[in-house]
Amino acid sequence: MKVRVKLVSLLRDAVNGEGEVVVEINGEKARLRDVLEKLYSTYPRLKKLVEGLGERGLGVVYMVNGQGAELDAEVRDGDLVAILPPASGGCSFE
Amino acid sequence: MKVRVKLVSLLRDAVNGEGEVVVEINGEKARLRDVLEKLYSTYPRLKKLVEGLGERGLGVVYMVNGQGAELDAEVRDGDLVAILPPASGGCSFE
Amino acid sequence: MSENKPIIRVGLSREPVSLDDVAARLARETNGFGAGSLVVFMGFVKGVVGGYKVYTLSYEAYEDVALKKMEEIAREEAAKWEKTYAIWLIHRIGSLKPGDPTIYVFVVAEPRHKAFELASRILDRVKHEVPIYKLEAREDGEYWILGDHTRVRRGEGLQEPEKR
Amino acid sequence: MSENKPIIRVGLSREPVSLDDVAARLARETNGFGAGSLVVFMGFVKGVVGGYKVYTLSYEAYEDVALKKMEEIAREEAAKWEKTYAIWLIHRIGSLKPGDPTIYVFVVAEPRHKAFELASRILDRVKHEVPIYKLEAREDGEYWILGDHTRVRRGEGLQEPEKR
Repeated sequence: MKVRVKLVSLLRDAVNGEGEVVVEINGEKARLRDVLEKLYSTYPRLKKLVEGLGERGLGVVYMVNGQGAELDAEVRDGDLVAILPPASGGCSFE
Repeated sequence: MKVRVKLVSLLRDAVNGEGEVVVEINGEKARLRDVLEKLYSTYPRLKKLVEGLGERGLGVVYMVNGQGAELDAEVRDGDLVAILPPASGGCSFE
Repeated sequence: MSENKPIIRVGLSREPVSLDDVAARLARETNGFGAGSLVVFMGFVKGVVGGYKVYTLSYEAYEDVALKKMEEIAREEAAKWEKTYAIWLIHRIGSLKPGDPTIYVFVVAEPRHKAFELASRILDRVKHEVPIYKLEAREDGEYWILGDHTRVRRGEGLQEPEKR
Repeated sequence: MSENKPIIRVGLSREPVSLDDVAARLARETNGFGAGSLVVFMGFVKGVVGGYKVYTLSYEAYEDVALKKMEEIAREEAAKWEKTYAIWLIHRIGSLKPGDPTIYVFVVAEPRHKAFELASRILDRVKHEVPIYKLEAREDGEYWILGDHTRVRRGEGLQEPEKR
């Protein structure tokens, strides 16, 4: 299965400026955490950034197909995942 | 001496729509109350209106040459008196 | 950077004012001081008041005193908050129709909540302290508006309109 | 008079918006319901931040979610106050220069202090809840802006700018 992952702001810089990257995983579905793990293995700098933001109280929000999602959410072939840092001028959006 | 009296809004209606009336008084100076008394003797409807407004908590403000003035203020030949009801959307201006 | 000295302008106008022109000018003249927040209040004539259709709302000002008082309000309010960059007040005079702008308050200040607070307070003061008078012509007659809530039927002593 | 159903509009725009067009349209469409108070907030790019000169401020949005969230905020806030007649939100995206408008909030509501209150609260919510991101290019480098106050130097992990 293939999942698109949308990245914005400084997270996009951490994947070489690509606004959208494709993550491939074996099987027909997966948990969001598996998608992220795969993504982070390709882009360790992205992982470090996301963790660093969390430590500063700037935790990211995950979305699957435009809806807020937890790490154990189910993700299927063709889904669109987004990793969103806090908005500029704000703290959270869900 | 001659004094001009400026009237606005419903007070102007009470002097037959004239925005400015001239009051003549013997002598070189007078108190504001004398000017008003003379004015009210010519326009008794104006007096009734001013009193009626006062009874409703809409007391008028007197000005001489653009400055707030009390009834015993001195008025001289050529001065401009104004009788101002409360502003529309307000209660007082001094 | 030179020191911030707030822009203060007041006016009475028979014509509508271009919000775009004023906004662009204020943004251009204040961004160099670190300003980024403009609050605008635009009042406009209501088409219906108390259930009655409004035809026109006519404004007259005791002009010299009105302008002096508007400028005084703007200066006093600007002085209360250091990061006030601009206050521009324009009141319309003349006969206006429903939907026509009646008053404009422009405030540039930081942070943004201060700009809202200033604009709101300035508007209240202008409405209460500046000698500007309204005559409302509506389907049930003509009314002078006095103070915050009083309507007096034109030409009939101090008779108030009937409630609908 | 038909029942008041508030006008709700949201948008992301690469171009500036005409305040005059929107204001005239809202005044025209709402005065018949008894509205007469429009509050506008226009944010614009600051020319100086933290003592450093700003060159550009670039906005990007996670567009679908941003629009959905803006509409949700407008609807929720309109529902909180019956005499809300219009809420119109537009956020700019793209690369902007000092003085350029960045965001527009239009609120028509009665009485006027409610219009100020609504505009202020909506603005706060848009800034906090809508996925829109800024990159600030200024004389000491390029910074991503995150959350309320955090600036992160572009391309260097999570390094913050030096205070001036």
